[in-house]
Formats: sequence, structure tokens, C-alpha cells
Amino acid sequence: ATLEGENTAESGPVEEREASELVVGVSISTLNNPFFVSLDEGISDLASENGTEVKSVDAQNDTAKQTNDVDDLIQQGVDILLINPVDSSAITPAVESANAAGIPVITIDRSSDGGEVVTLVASDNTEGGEMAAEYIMEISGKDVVTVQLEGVPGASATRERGKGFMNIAEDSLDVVDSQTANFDRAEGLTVMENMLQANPEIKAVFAQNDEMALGAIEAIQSAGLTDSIQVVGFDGTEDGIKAVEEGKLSATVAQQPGEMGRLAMQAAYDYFAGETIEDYIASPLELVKK
Amino acid sequence: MEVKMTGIKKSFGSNSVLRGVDFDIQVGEVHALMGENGAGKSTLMNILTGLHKSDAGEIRIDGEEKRFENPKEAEDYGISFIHQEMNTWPEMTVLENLFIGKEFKNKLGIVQTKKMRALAEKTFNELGVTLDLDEDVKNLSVGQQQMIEIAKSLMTNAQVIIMDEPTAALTEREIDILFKIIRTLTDKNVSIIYISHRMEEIFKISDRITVMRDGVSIDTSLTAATNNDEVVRKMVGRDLEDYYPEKHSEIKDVVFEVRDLTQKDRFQNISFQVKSGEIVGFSGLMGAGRTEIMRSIFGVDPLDKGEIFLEGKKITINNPSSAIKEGIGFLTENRKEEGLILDYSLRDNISLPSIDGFIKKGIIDTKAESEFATMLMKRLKVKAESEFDAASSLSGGNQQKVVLAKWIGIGSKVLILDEPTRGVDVGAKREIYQLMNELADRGVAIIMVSSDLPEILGVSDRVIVVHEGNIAGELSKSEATEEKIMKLATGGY
Amino acid sequence: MNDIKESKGHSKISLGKLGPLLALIVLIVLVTVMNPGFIAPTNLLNLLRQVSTNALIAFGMTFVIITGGIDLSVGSTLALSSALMAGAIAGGLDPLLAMLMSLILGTVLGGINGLLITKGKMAPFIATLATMTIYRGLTLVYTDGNPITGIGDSFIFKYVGRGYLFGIPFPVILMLISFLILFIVLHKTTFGRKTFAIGGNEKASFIAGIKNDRIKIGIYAISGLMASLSGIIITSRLNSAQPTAGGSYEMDAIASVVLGGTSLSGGRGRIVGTLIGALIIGTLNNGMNLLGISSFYQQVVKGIVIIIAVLLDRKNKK
Amino acid sequence: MNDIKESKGHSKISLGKLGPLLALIVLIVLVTVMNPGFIAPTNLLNLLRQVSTNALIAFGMTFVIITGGIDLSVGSTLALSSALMAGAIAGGLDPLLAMLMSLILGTVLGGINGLLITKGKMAPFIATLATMTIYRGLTLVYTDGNPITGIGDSFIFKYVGRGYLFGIPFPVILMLISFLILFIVLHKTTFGRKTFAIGGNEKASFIAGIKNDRIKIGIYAISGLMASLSGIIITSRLNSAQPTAGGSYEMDAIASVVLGGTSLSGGRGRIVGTLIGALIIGTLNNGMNLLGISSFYQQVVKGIVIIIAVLLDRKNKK
Ligand SMILES: Nc1ncnc2c1ncn2[C@@H]1O[C@H](COP(=O)(O)OP(=O)(O)OP(=O)(O)O)[C@@H](O)[C@H]1O
Ligand SMILES: Nc1ncnc2c1ncn2[C@@H]1O[C@H](COP(=O)(O)OP(=O)(O)OP(=O)(O)O)[C@@H](O)[C@H]1O
Ligand SMILES: O[C@@H]1[C@H](O)[C@H](O)CO[C@H]1O
Ligand SMILES: [Mg+2]
Ligand SMILES: [Mg+2]
Repeated sequence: ATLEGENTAESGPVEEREASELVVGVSISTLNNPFFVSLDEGISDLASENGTEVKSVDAQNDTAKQTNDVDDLIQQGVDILLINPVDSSAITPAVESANAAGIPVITIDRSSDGGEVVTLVASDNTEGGEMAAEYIMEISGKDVVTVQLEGVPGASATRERGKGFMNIAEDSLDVVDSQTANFDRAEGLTVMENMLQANPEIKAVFAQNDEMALGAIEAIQSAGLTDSIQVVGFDGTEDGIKAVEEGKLSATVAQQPGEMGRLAMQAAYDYFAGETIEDYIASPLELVKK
Repeated sequence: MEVKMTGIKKSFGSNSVLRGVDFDIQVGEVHALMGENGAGKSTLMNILTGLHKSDAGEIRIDGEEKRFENPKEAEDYGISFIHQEMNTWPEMTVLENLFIGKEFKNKLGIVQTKKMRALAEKTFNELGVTLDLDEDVKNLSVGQQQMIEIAKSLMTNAQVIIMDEPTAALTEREIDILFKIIRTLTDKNVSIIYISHRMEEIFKISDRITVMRDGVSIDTSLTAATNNDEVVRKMVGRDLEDYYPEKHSEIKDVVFEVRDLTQKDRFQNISFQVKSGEIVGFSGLMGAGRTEIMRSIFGVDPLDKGEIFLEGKKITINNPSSAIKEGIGFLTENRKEEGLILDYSLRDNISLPSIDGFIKKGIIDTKAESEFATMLMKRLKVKAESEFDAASSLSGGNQQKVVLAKWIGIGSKVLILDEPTRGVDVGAKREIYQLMNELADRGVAIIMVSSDLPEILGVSDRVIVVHEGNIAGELSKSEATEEKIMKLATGGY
Repeated sequence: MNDIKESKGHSKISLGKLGPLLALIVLIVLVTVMNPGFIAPTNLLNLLRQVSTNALIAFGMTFVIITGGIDLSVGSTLALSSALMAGAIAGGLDPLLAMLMSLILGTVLGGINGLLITKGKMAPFIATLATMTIYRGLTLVYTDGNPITGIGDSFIFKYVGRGYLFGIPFPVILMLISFLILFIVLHKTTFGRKTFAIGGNEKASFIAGIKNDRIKIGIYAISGLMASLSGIIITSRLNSAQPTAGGSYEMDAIASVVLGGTSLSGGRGRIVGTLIGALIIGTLNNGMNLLGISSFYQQVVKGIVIIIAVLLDRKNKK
Repeated sequence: MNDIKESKGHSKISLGKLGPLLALIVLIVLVTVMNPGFIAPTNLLNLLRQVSTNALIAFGMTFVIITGGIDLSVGSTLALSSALMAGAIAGGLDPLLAMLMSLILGTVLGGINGLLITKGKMAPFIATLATMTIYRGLTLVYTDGNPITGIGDSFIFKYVGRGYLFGIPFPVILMLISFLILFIVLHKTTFGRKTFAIGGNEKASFIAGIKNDRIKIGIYAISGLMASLSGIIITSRLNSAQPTAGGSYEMDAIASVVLGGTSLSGGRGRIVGTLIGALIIGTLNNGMNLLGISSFYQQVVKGIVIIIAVLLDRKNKK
């Protein structure tokens, strides 16, 4: 009786490879979200510029499916895996399997709790949450009535952004409600509508991503409260940035998913060029405001 | 085993179905239970076997008071019930059907197919049944399914066997076998409770007759000491004149004709004519293909070949809808499965095939619809409180009249009636015959498929006999006798 | 015997019929007691607007369920027709035409379900499970997983989801109009009568000359049409078409229909019940949010309410 | 007449029975031609391991569907029983005991479905739709929406999802053992007979003395048990219990059962078919990944394959 991923293949010196000979396996948490679509595009853009073959799979936000997907990529003998985990803990065994097969792993956007990874390319979600809370304080003042729209329960982004946000908000904002809208625009709309009914005196909203923020804005607009409520989103998607420019969204903590993808792909090239790689590559966060 | 039921009462909601019934069974007798549709015969038996609970009354078995919690308990005690509505599992095999709920199994709960197969084969031999034990029951004819029900009950070694209309779907030959079996059983001191609407059978097989009317047991007498008319009088509460009413309709031109109808492996080159005002009886053994022919004419099943003419004009029928548009009506042999929507009101049922005729500005004119339904119900003497009663609340005979009302409602020029009186009591039967005559008087051409020979002889102007998918012969009213029909039906010449 | 008459219900008003309404009233009273803000007119209008998108889908689903079928593909139909509409508008098509196109598309997608079920003789569950996957996949292929935006200039298009008529949100008006039309279709026309007949006894209906296949295809087409109408409202409200729109909407729609007293085994049902059912679901969602109940507990409560309502309804009908 | 006999086919091997198997073989050949890597033993074992979790659920679902029911709650049952197990292990309970507890819990959750359906006389669809929501809500409440980790020390626990026995992944072994047991239960015992009987004619079964309610409760309990077993494997493989685990797993399970030739209307079915159905779904998922088909198109293809397979099966049986 043996266990999968038990005996890690010893990591000898990396065999140097040209970008054009590489086959890269990419596992994305979900392509039903523009954020990850950009991330995926960032990877494949840089790959095609360098003639690298990419095999990309979509876990559809299912942790178990992602493990299967990674197995399938391992089966195909890819040279390196770029994994954007659905969940940091659940991805661990898959990373261990890759380790056992001697395939290096780079995680993107979310980390792996276990196994060995070459590097993590991500923005600091906790810091992003803090940035959002601080900005709300800056524009609306201390102790304003604030609500939070949370992402998919359990997702690391939800946890970390919530944690960062509350780090600041606990003492300096009056957070009266926090509900999940599952990173989804339509849910952002209805949840916001209901929150407005329950707390008409709301002055600020932190939405853990732009999709929910855009939904919330529609709710605020139809309640005729556009001028009195500030909304801060997260991600800096195309729609989000446009909304900031139009003055509908106060600000968004912009991640750069495309850049994140490119950074991850670049890290893979660097790895096969024999360079040393940092454990953590920060993808820039930027507060986009008008 | 001796069974004595006294003062049995039972209501379903506000409907009191049994209002004090006395009934007893002696060892080794065949006791016929008679009564109109809805008299409460099946309900009484359901109470005896524990499917329903009585509201009042007492059941004694061999002197001891007894109440079964469920049918299985009654069966284990030696009382077996062959139900009127067949309790089969169409998707399962004959063998599986025979043993459901009482499979032989070993200590591990694994079923022992071999043992069961042996017993089944033995029982089939006794019954003279030749059925593949591995055949799915859905592929069997109604008659064959009925034989399985009988075999099932024989295998339980019951002391009392209740047969609720066991012959409704059997051929003459199968009925003979059944009667022989009943004789051997009674010789072994098994008692039979025999429920049937067929008079001639009752007098052939029973020792005693109990008549029920409106939930009360009217009378019990020795079969030898009574006669047909007396029993009928007790059942319906008045004298019925001739069983088959006189028919005087004028038979005119050919209204309906088919030529060379063929459906591969089912029937071949069927040609016949029906005239205005004429009732043509279709006789034949069970499974001869009569139903199949009628279904194809009506567009339910496709034809491989053949032509259909109505009033001299060739017509094409692709589905029931086009048949109805041409003025053809079809009362199917299975009213519960194909004739009625049981949960729906009488009005909704009656108006269904003509519903497109009740549109006023795109909306159904429900007033006109109700009038239409009540008018037909009156004409057919349907016993019901109102047109809003659910079809399921009517007795079998009345349900059958509702189906007829449907087809009369479309103004049928040709009416196909498949087993129109199956499971219908004497009184209602006669009313249905009268209706058929009335329709014939008004020039409707009627085709009646029936497995009841006396009925075929009593009602038809002309008899067509089908044998294995072919027309074996045609007999005029004056020529037709039971012997001649049977000879044609069995292929003997 | 009484129960049969009642459950069919001609003219007479019966307990069985009132069950869902009573449940709704109890719910409203409960929520109001706990948070009087609930019955503020603005909240009620807000509630109605939220209800409208689910109610529209549930209206179509009512027809489907009365025939004994089910339509799992409504959410995907909504997403696909919305995406193509949004794409067309973004591509310069007149919004009115684009909306019409979306409705036609929804009808066609529903019709495909009907064809699979009738001509293909597939079980409705499995046929619409398959098209649910296919339509969703096509939506993702078409949108490449991105929402479609840049559709927000036309007044008419904005009005559909965000407008008000005499102070009433336009989606609510659309819901009421659709309700009225479908009520008449279901309960007053031969099409409706045939819908019931098929659900009551398919064989008997066929023998009675009803073109079962044609009616069924029509019914699934209606379901698709209502899904696409709901999609137009959602797209207008969100000012964008989401590839994930409508995910698991079938469940809320089915729950609404069943809460309204329509039987999943077919042959029995009322569209008024469905409206009430949708209001129950909507009140639950809105009310629990107002009461600040965490979304995790909300799911638990919603499930329990469904069970209680169905059990009570069963009891009333007994 | 001939064809009818064939579709049932005792001892005789029939086209109808072979339909799903043929579909599977065609699929395997197709994928192999396009990517020979597919039939590499390592990939086949990998494939089987992937299939196992769905297959286990689908085995239980086969019983449910044969009675004419449906179980939408399997995914939530999986999540809830896994979460409680993981919580218990993290809290220091012996992993073996925790797994046992999980299985018992799954059985109980399934049994609750059975109770609602029999004693509550609820339609299976709506009863399990409600418990699907409730069980999921409870999982979220219990986990607070977070995955449960810190369960990874025990060898036995790791072994369940990640171990190998004679080179065969242990989940595959679990799948085969479960298959064998359930095959015998369904096709060789009176419990199985009764399952078919209830699906074929519920009223007649009651009259024949079958305790319909008891059998049905047992069947839903089996379904819950299989879901929790699948959950143990998933939790072990992921080294954590996810609150969202099992989302929409009911759909794949139902699709597997139907692809295997079991009829949604009850009374007919084979568990071998379900195994084949699960393999078809698994081969599709794995094969399309190997072929590098985008996940969007994968959904479209999967839906179309379901339709084709069901249509072909229908045709064979005709
Ligand atoms: N489960 C039930 N619920 C309500 N009413 C019932 C039920 N079973 C029977 N009835 C009613 O009881 C009456 C007697 O029915 P029963 O079946 O006993 O008549 P029957 O004498 O067997 O008639 P038939 O000759 O048509 O078989 C009928 O009016 C029937 O509608
Ligand atoms: N769907 C079917 N598939 C295969 N065989 C069938 C089917 N329906 C009927 N049969 C067979 O076709 C033959 C003709 O049956 P049909 O019902 O037409 O006979 P019938 O003369 O009307 O007798 P009955 O009095 O039983 O109605 C029988 O052998 C029957 O078993
Ligand atoms: O960072 C991403 C994005 O914010 C997305 O909107 C949801 O998932 C998170 O992980
Ligand atoms: Mg009877
Ligand atoms: Mg016949």
C-alpha cells in the first residue's frame, strides 16, 4: 500500500529549456469570471509570443474537479504547472502529486497550503481589503455606516479581503451588515436592495469584487441614493474601471489579472532558464479612483 | 375455512358504500357475489382482506373474530384475493411477478430463482398455461396476465380464494380451464368467492348466490333454487325486460369501408364495410388482432398498407385528431387508461374531443360547454350529481357512458366500440345497448368489438370473425350461432 | 370524494386553494412584526421587482409541470438569449429589435426542448438537463466567459428593467401583464385545457384527438419565452449580460410552482398559486435579508419553509 | 415481437443492454485515436479514480431512480457529512471513527429524505430539493463558509482517497467493492426485488405486502450513505473538507444512471449500466481535457453526448 504524492521526486538541478520547447499546463479555478479570463489570457498571450504550448483546463470552481484536472495534465506530461487554485487547502494533494511526478508548480492568485511550489504570484488580498477600508474612511469620514458584500463563502479572496477590511473597519467604520453575494453581479443587486431597505442610512459599501459592486450600484441608483453612498470595489476589471471613470464607482482596488498571468508565465521561463525565483511574486495592487 | 361477515359498514368520506352487509362462506363452496357496478362488492372483499378497515361489523373465521391489518396478513392466513384491477408489474418478468413479496430466499436474503422456477412451472402445468417465465409481463395479453394472477393465488395454498371478475379478459378456452381448476379446488375443500357480471357463468359455476344492492346484502339463495330473471330483479330492484333490446333501425347505404388494411405481423388485408344504421360485431379470440385493427383505423397506430373510405370518399387518417375530424369515434377497451381522465370532471371529459368547438373570441365558452355536457349526460342517463363530479367517482357502467357521451358529442358518423360493456353490470349494459340502437336509428354506423359471445349474437346485425390477424369469415344475424363463430375464431373450418 | 372536487376547484373557494395564500400572509405578518420596515411601500415595490424575474420563469414552468414535465434549462436559456441580445445591441442592432430577437430565441430554445421530449421521446428531466449544459456552454463560448457590456444607451432598453410606470417598477408591470395573459391561456383557452388534459392522462388525450406533441412543444416554447423575457429584465437591470446569469434559477422557479400547489406529477395546478409561491420565496429572501439573518441560515430556513408549506398543503387537501 | 424480447434479454445478450457499452467503446476508441496517451495504464487508473466519486453516488441514485424517485440532495449530503467528519478529525477524533460517523450521518440524512417522501408524502424532487438547500446551509453554518483543514496526519485517512493497493488507487477498489455489494443487493436479494416492484407498481406492491415506506426509506438511506462515502474519498483527496463540495454532483450522477439505461419513470434499471454511464461521463471529462478542448465546448459536447446516447438507447429498445 502506497500513497499518492508520497515520494517526492528529488529536485536536482533544473534542466534548462527553451520557451518554444515547453509544454505548460494551466489549471484555472473558473472561467465564468472575467477576472480569471484575463488571468488566463495573460498567460496565453505571453506563451504565444514565445511559441510555448499551453494546455488549459477550467475547474468550474469545483475543488474536486480541479484535482482531476491537474491529474489529467500530469498524465499528459506537461513540463510545468500553473495553478490558480479554487481553494488553497484543497489544492495541496494535487500539488503533492505534481511534486511526486517531478513537475514544478507555480500557483497564481491563491496559494497552496502544502506541497512544494516554485512561487506564488498574487496580489495581497489582505492588504487590498485594508486599502479599501482606509479609502472609505478617507472619503466618507470615520465611523460612517458601512456594509460589505462578500464573495463566495470560503474562497481565500473572500476570507482575506474580509479580514483586511475588518482589520481597519472594526475600529474606524460602523459596519452594520455583511452578506455574501457570491462574487455575482445579479446577487450584488438584490442583496444591496435589501440592505438598503434594512438600513436606509448606509453611506458606504465595500464590495469584495467589481461584479458585486456594479450590481450594488444599480440598486443604489434605482433607490435614488447615488449621491449619498460611496461604493468601493475590488479587481479593477474593465467594467469596474469604466464605472470609476464615469463616477459611478468611487474606487476599485485594482488587481492586474492579465499582469498576474504574464508574471506567472515569466516565472516559468525564468525557472527553466535556471534562474533563482522568489517564493512570492507580488502582482501590483493599485487603488483606482477618479 | 368458514368465513362469516355480519353488519359490515363502510363509508368513504360522506359516501356510505356499505350499509350493513352480511355474507358468509362455507367450506368448499363457490359463492357468487352479484350486484350492479358500485354496489360495493370489491369494497366488501377489500375489507375482508384487510386493504380497507370497516367502520362497523364483525368478521369471524372458523368462529373466531378476526381482522387483518393488510392483504399480506390475510394471504398468510389463507385468504387470497385476485383483484379486479390487475396488480401486475409490467416491467418485470412473469417469474418475478409470481413471487413478489413472497420470494424464496436463503439466510442471506438472496433470492432462490431455481426453487421459484420449479414451483412456477408446476403451477403452470396444472393450469395448462404455457408462458415463458422470463417474458416481461407488459408483453402479455390481458388474458395472459389474468392467468398469472390466478396462478399467483393458487401458489399460496389459500383456503379461500376471491376472484373479482376473473373472466373479464379470458377466452372461452381459458374460462373452461379456470372452471376446471375451480372444481378441483372445491374438491379439496377450498372455497371460492366469485364476482362476475356474466350471468351464464354464475349459473354454471356457483353453489350459492348473494346479491348486493346499494351497499346492502339483499338476499342469499342456492343457485339451484333461483334463476336468471330473479337474480337480475334483485340486483336492479325491478324487472328487466329482454336482455338485448329489439333493434329496428333502417340499414341504408355503406358509410364506412376499409380495403386491404395491413400492419406487418399484426393483421393482413382487412377489408369490410359498415352501413348506415348497422351494428357490425367483431368477434374472435383474445389476441386475434381486433383491437389493433381498430387502433390503426383511428390513427393511433400506423398502417403499413390499406385504404379507408368514408361516405364513398377516400380519406387519410394520420392520428386520432384527423379521424375525429372525419367524424369517427373510438371507445377504447380500457377506459381507465385511455378513455377517461379520472381526476377530471365529467364536463371536462365529455367535451375534450370537441373542445375546439367551444371557442368564443379565443376563450372557452364554459356555459355552452356545461350545457353540452349536461345534455349528453341526461340523454345517456349518467348517474351523477352534476357535470362537475370527478369521473373517478362514478361506477364502471356510468364511466363507460361518459366515454360514450364523448364520442356522441363529436357527432360521430362512425363509432368504433371496443369491448363497450366490459365490467359493466346488467342494468347498465342494457342501457348501453339501447343507446347503440338509438344511434343506429339516427344513421350512425357502429363497429362493436366484443369477446362476449352472447352479446355479439344479441346486438349485431352482422358478425365479422377475426382469426390471427385475418378476417376468417362473415355471418349475417340469421346465420350467426355460437358454434359457427367459435369455429371461425379458432381457425377450424 | 370531496377532496377531488376541491382540488380541482370549480367556482368554490376551498382550503386547499387558500393554503399557499395563508402561508404567504403568515410569513408577511411574521416579518413585519420583526421588522416593520418590511411593509413600507418602497420595500414592497422593491420586493415585487425582485420577485418578477423568478415569477416570469415560474409562470412558464407552471405549464411545463402541469403536463408532468420539468424544465431545468430555463437558467441557461435566459443566459444564452440575454448574451446574444446584449451582443447584438453592443454590435449596433436596434434595442427593440434585439429584445424581440431574444424573445424569439428563447422560444426557439424552449421549442428544442419540446422537440427532444416529444419527437425524441426523452424524459423531460434528462432532455432539459442536457440542454441546460449545452445552452450554458454556448453562452460561455459566445461571451468567452466575459460579461457583455456597452449596451446601456437606449432609453427603451433601460426602461424595461429600470423604469417606472405610475410609480410601479416596469418589471412588475411586465410580470402582471404576463400573469394575466398566461392565466387566460391556461384557464380559459383550449390550449390550457389541453395542457391539463395531457398532464391528466396523456393516452386518453391523444385518443381524444389532442395533438400532444404540438401542445407540448408549445409549452416548452412558452417556458423558454418566459425565461428570455426574464433575461431581458435582468440584463437591463444589470446593464450587462452575464455568462453565469440564471444559474440554478430553475430551482427557485420549480419551488415557486410547487409551493403554489401545482403537483409535480402533473394534471393539476393553478398559475395564481405560482404567483403566490414566487411571492413566498421572494418574501423569504427579502425578509431574511431585512432581518439580518446570515445567508447560511437563510438557506436552512428556506428549505424548511418549503417542506412545511408542502406538508401543510398536503394536509389541507386531505 | 422479437425486439421486445431482446430489450429485456435474459441470459441472452441484447442490443438494448449493449447500447451504453457500445457508446463507451466508441468514445474510448475516438479519444484514443486522437490522443493515444489516453489508454496508457496510468491514465486509465487516473480516469477510474476520477470516476469513482461520481460512480459511488450514481450507484445509490440507481436505487432511488428505480423506485421512480430522485435525490437532488446527494451533493449537500456529501458536503455536510464530510464537514462534520473533518471537524471531528481536526478536533482529535480517531479518523476511523470519524469516517464511520460520516457514513452513519450520510445514512441518516438520506433516511430523512426517505421519511419526508414516505411519511410526509412529498414528491421526491421537492423533498430533496428542500433538503439539498438545508444540508448545504447547515454545512455553511458549521464551517462558517471556510474549508476545514488540519486533518492530514492519519495514514488511514490519507489512504482512503490517495492510497494504492496492488497499484490500483484505493478509491477504485472502494468503487468496485461497493458495486459488487450493491449489484447483489439490487439483483439478487428480496430488497432489490422490492425496489423494482415499488418502481413498477407501487399500489400493487403495497397489496402484495411490501412495506413500501420502509423500503423507500432504506433506499434513500443507501443514497445518503453512498454520498458520504464519496465525500470521505473527496475529503481525503483534497486533504480538507470544502463547504461547497459536491455542488451539482446530483446532475452527473443522474446523467450516469440514465446513460446506463435506467428509466427515470422507475421500475426498470441495471447497476452495471450505471457503472458504464459513469465511465462515459468520466471518459468525456478526462478525454476532452486530454484533447485540450476548452471547458466551454466541453459542456456543449457533454450535453450533446447525453442526448445522442439516450436517443440511441431509445432506438435500440424500439
Ligand atoms: N378508495 C375509495 N375511496 C372512495 N370511494 C371509493 C373507494 N373505493 C370504492 N369507492 C366507492 O365505493 C363504491 C363501491 O365500489 P366497489 O368497487 O366496491 O363496487 P363494485 O360493486 O365492486 O362495482 P364493480 O362491479 O363496478 O366492480 C363506489 O361508489 C366507489 O366509487
Ligand atoms: N404493443 C404490442 N407489442 C407487441 N405485441 C402486441 C402489442 N399489442 C398487442 N400485441 C399483440 O398483438 C396481438 C393482437 O392483440 P389485440 O389486442 O389487437 O387483440 P384483440 O383481438 O383485440 O384481443 P383483445 O380482446 O385482447 O383486445 C396479440 O397477440 C397481442 O399480444
Ligand atoms: O481575486 C479574484 C477576483 O477578485 C474574483 O472576482 C473572485 O475571485 C478572486 O480570487
Ligand atoms: Mg368491483
Ligand atoms: Mg381487444
